Amino acid sequence: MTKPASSHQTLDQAGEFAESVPHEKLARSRAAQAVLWVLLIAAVLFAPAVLYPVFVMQLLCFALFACAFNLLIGFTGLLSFGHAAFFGGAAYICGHVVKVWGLPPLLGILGGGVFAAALGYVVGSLAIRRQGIYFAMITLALAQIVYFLALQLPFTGGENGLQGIPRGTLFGLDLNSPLPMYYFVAAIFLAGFLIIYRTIHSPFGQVLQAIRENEPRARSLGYNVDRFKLIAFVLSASLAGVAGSTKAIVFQFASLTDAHWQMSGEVILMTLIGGMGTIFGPVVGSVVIITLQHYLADIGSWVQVVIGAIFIVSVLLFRRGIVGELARMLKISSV
Amino acid sequence: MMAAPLLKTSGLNAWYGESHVLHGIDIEIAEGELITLLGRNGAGRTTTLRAIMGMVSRRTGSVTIRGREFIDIADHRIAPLGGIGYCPEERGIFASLNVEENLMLPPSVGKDGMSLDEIYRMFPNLKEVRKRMGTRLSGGEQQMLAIARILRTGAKLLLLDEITEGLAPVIVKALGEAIMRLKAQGYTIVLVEQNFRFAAPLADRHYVIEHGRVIDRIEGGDVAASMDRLNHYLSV
Amino acid sequence: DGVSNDVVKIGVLGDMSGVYSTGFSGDGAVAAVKMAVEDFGGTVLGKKIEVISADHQNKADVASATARQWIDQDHVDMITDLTNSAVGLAVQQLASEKKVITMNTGSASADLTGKACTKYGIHYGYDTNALSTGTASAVMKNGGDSWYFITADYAFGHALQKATTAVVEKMGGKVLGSSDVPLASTDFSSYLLQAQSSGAKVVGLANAGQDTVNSIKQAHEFGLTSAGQQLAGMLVTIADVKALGTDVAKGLNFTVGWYWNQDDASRAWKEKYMKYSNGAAPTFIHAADYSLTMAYLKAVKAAGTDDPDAVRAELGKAKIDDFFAKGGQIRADGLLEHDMYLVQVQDATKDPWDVVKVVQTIPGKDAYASLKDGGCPLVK
Amino acid sequence: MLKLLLAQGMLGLNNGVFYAMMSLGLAVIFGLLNVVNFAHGALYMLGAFVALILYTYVGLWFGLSGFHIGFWPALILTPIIVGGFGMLIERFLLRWLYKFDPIYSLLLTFGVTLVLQGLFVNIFSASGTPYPGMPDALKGVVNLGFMMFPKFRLFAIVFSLIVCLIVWYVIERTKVGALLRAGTENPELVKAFGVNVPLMVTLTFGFGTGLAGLAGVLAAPIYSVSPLMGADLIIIIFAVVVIGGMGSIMGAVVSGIALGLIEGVTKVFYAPAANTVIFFLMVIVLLVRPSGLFGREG
Amino acid sequence: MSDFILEATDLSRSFGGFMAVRNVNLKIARGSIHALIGPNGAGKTTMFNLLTKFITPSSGTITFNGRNITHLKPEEIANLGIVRSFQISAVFPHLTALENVRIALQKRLDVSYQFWRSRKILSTLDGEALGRLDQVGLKRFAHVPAVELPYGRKRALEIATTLGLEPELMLLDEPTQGMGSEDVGQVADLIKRVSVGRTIIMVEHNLGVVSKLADAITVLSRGEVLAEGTYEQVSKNPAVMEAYMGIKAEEVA
Ligand SMILES: Nc1ncnc2c1ncn2[C@@H]1O[C@H](COP(=O)(O)OP(=O)(O)OP(=O)(O)O)[C@@H](O)[C@H]1O
Ligand SMILES: Nc1ncnc2c1ncn2[C@@H]1O[C@H](COP(=O)(O)OP(=O)(O)OP(=O)(O)O)[C@@H](O)[C@H]1O
Ligand SMILES: CC(C)C[C@H](N)C(=O)O
Ligand SMILES: [Mg+2]
Ligand SMILES: [Mg+2]
Repeated sequence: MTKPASSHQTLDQAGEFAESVPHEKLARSRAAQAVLWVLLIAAVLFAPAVLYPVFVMQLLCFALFACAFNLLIGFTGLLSFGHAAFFGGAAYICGHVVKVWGLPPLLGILGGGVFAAALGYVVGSLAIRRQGIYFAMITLALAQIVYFLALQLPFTGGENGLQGIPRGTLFGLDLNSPLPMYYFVAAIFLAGFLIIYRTIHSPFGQVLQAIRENEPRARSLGYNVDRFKLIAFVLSASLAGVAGSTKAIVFQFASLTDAHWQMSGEVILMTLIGGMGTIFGPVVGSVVIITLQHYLADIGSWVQVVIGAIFIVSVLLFRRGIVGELARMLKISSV
Repeated sequence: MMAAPLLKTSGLNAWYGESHVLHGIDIEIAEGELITLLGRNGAGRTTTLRAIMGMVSRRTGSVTIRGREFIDIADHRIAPLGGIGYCPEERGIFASLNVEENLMLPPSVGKDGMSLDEIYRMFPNLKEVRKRMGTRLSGGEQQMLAIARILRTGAKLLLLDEITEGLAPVIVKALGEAIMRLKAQGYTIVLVEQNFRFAAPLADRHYVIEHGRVIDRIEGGDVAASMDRLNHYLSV
Repeated sequence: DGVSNDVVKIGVLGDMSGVYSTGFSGDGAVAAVKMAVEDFGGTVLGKKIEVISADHQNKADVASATARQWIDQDHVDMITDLTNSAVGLAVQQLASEKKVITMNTGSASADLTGKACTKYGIHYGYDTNALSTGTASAVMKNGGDSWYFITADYAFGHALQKATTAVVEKMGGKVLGSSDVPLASTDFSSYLLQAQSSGAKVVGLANAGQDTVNSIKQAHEFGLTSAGQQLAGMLVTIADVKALGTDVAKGLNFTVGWYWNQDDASRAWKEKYMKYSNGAAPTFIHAADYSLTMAYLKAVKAAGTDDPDAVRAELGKAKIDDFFAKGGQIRADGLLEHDMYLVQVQDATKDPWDVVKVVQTIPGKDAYASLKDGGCPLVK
Repeated sequence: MLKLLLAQGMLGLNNGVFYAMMSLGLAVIFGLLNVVNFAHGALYMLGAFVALILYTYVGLWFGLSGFHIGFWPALILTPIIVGGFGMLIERFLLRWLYKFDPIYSLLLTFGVTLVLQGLFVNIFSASGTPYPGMPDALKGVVNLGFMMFPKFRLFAIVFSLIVCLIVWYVIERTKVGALLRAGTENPELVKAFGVNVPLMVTLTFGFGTGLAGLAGVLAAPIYSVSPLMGADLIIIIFAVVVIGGMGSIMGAVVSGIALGLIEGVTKVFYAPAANTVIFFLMVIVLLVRPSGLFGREG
Repeated sequence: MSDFILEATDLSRSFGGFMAVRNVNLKIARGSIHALIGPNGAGKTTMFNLLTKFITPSSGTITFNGRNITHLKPEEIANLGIVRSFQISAVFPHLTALENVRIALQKRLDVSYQFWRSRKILSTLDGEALGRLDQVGLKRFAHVPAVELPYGRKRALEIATTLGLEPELMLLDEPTQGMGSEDVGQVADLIKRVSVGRTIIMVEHNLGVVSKLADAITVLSRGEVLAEGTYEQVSKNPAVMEAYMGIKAEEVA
């Protein structure tokens, strides 16, 4: 055998799976995870007591978005550079369903998710024909088409966006008041997060990891690799859509920003900073980024510079992301 | 006793990242000689060649070529200054270049390298496929190309790593003949080989390497007498 | 009653760095508001007046999120500027839902006080109707009776095109076509060619700011005007004229809500303003920013509270007559009706900012749609 | 109608040569270094700003109010400056990522883009500034029969075509290209052959980014110079490069020009689609020929 | 059922203008170990790729157990019971040895698309997976990530994983390449052991291994079948001796 001249760390190796590690590490990881779960749920439940609820809702939407994205990049090894299409596209659909058809917000969010799933099916089917950097470029181009549709189609309101989406009511609760709205969003986030967690730790997730690690081998064992990738893609797209729809309800707004490629870049950033291929990383990443954007808003466009610089530093030095690096230091599993 | 060595390493240590692979390699070879490095998988033979070429993360000790110390020379200047041609274990044929581009790629490192004509005379197969992309070649053709490529540069000191690996017997035989001819022409050759049967008749001297150290040195003439020792080292 | 949170907070939400940041919004607008607060004395009803500002980057979603937080968290009492109609419409609706007064100067869409009017939304300075009335009829009178529009592709551009079309068609002219151009485009050449091949006599620019400057420049570059087509800028400011240079802009007619060289009061105000604005002369929007801040503070004072209902009532009562607005009146639909001016670019005089001359004053009631025609559902 | 078609065609060609020059730089960098340079659009913007700064600000900074470095010197200086900046990026940032998945270098250059755009928005504001240094010789229009065409744009078209040709020749027809390709594939071995690969890589990156800078100078007098001018362009350029076949020099040039033309002609028939047509074409190409029109299989 | 488990008829594949495999006819007897040998570039790996549909033939047909499989996809081929290994070792590096094997076993549970179920159900397979590992001498490495295994053991793991699918037909591409002689012997023994009850096709340069294992041999050269038969027959064939062993060949070939 010839050995490679240098060892290559690929995307696949950014994260690692619990059961591939020795047993004491496993026990420690279980404990750490339990702690994190408790922290997460507590934070979600009590955040609005100390923070501006709309801000926390925004956080939750982006956290869900990033987690959905992470399902692809972190656990399937596919870099989609077009996830804004699902996030933003679904926001429009949800807005339309709620504002024009007058249906309740829950149905709007569902509609957005279903739309994103369908869109994900189309985009995914086209994109999974290629790999790596090509996959990224194709998703980017397809998302651009969606963006231009959002710009051109009459129902989206073009540059004006879809304004004044009513928050409506949920089971009789008025969502215009902050707390019911907040817990509605929190429930959606937790449900989405659970789905992702479960997916990763399912038989399906196990095959995804195998594919990510050695695709030809998975194929030779009889796994229909494209189908697995496509399902993961659709799953990720629809959860991204749910996140976008929820955001549309929170801000009563669907706009081009949500569908623009920079949004696709932002979600990559959140995931990267938090830790690709870790369970809690994307949540941490989106908290970091959104908080920065929020509290640095006063320095205007310097925010972009700061965020760009963080991006550069994390690519260079912390490719595992915050959670990934922490897990490595504490010698626990991040999955 | 041999003439002043053309290439001599003493106390050569080498690392890949954190892992310390060579622990003091001493070998020497005089002009016009052919030596082999023998050893089991992972013994450090490839690494010895790579360390001479500066292709490791770190190296210490001494590498002299024609009396000049090379240990602190920047890696891309080793081949031209030392007049070395290196043929790597994995052949290193460039996929994006065709055969002729592959041939013409390495810059000259010495006077009177072979011309294309001479090379095609030596390896007629290459001429047939000269417009084919490098990695579309069969393994044997790739191996020939890898050797031909360094002959063109005028290098007179050749470091050849496992040139028979994965090749059909027919090609192994042909390569053996080619090496003989090169030696006859005065080239100095360091050969890393698993295939002892291939190497034995060619070599002036064998070095046996284990765990990054030279553990034995057998002159070409003594091979028959040392067969037991060798078998033990290589557990053939 | 009294002042909520012991402070009167004015939020300037504008385009601080984009295509509308010079001439409409940006630092110039913040300067005008701050100047008014200073001139007012810095306090009202014994409470401090505070001015905060933010950049909405011409994105309605950013604007609406900022406004939401200003209202929920920072307890802003009045939001102004709101340059860009998409922003204006979004924020006005949101703010009114949350009972906060908006005083819109920057955005032009007549819908703000038309079909999208709200209880606490005020539109101050100009609107798309006022812009088109003067300019379009002047151009029509010069024989420009067939039009092609180059339109900023969002609420403002469409509103302006619609208003202008109404004037043109009413006077017997024809509209041959239009191109919708995304906001902040830099290359207008292909749209200009489209306009050229339509054979229209007039190319109406239903855009503003940088977009207008670029389209006029490129029209010259491609020889549109030398080939006999006429340009009509539907929304031009003196900042744009400065950017173009008077030689390129020469002869252009357009409508403004105020011009600094129209009377002594205005000239004096301009001198003072230029100290706040690093030497840039005020456009009519900046003057409006000052005027509305004054009007708002006076209304707070008169009402003795910053309670939005009381202030809004006060604002509707008083006549607004200052250096900016002549015979101004805030109507029930929220529109400030006041006189507009048709101006024409002139050769440079000794003041480098004296780039136009006023050719006609258009009385407020002619310039704007009447309360009835405005279409505001709140007034029946 | 024909007139309009021709006229839009000319404008399309004008855009097309910009696409070509931009995607050429991107293709050089990708084809030879395997790096997808997301910052290419930002470097194009940087090129335009360098031209503007040379003209307007350099004099101011040194207190020489009438001092301008005009278009012609800028045409030489800017690619050097931008290329030099590119080399710094390569030398100090990208270099550490070659051993990882190429996605990381894409992400790194994405970060660089954010920083550059953010910086220029802060310093020069997001709205554009016109470039005042158009040389007199290139002012005015030429009558092409079917349209008046600004001289400068004509110059830009011809000049860019020449540059593309030269680059294509140098890379495809000389040993430089072969060395570079080999250097990407197996830098260690090429080094062992006696070639200073890191230097070569740095120079190549500098060259590719220099091309973006050059496109920027050429664009400055045509469009206004703005921090976001490269932001959407880069996405189009990606599509062009994918259509042409990633890394194919020939593909970049040909598809750049062709797509500019197609875009121009689309404007005649259904203007709103013009922005999207490239992406539709990209999807079609990928369905029919996944490796792009000129790309190598696999 | 026919005695031949797999038959390839007039199989060809060209790359550009170059015929890597030309009109090859191949019959593999059920239950045999069939070796494919030949000089480098003869088309052996290409044949493997064709038989497992990793590349599509330009022409020709392949039948498996009498069924035409020429147009199936690789994973469908695998699901029929034809499983291959690769020339370079193919494991899932960051899964443990046990998990590697389990990936193959998991297919049987038919839960692989169920993203809503917990992975815990897979532990029902652990017993069998351990058994498979034991079979190839890897039991004590069950919890070691594959990446940390030495080369020879990786090949063994690969075989264990392949066996997990209970393939009727196994294709091994140079299973001993790059191994030290001690490993070669082990792997050869292993292949012999697992060949019971199934058919194996292997590509191998190590003639020692071939002579020891192969019941039948097909020699390919320049994309065509040069000779067929047992080791004794083939190794005495003058054409083979010249083209493959280089005996009698005078010049560099
Ligand atoms: N890039 C590398 N990084 C880390 N360790 C390496 C690297 N390359 C080789 N090694 C280790 O260095 C030691 C010597 O390897 P070397 O390649 O020199 O062996 P060799 O004697 O040539 O054997 P082979 O027959 O496998 O070619 C081995 O233990 C090997 O695992
Ligand atoms: N994708 C491809 N494109 C072009 N030619 C190819 C391709 N794949 C293989 N070839 C060519 O087909 C021929 C057969 O290759 P193959 O890999 O099947 O040889 P092999 O018999 O397995 O050799 P080895 O013993 O060296 O592994 C070779 O000449 C090779 O260059
Ligand atoms: C600054 C302005 C020109 C903005 C424009 N009036 C609008 O309503 O959008
Ligand atoms: Mg070796
Ligand atoms: Mg092979």
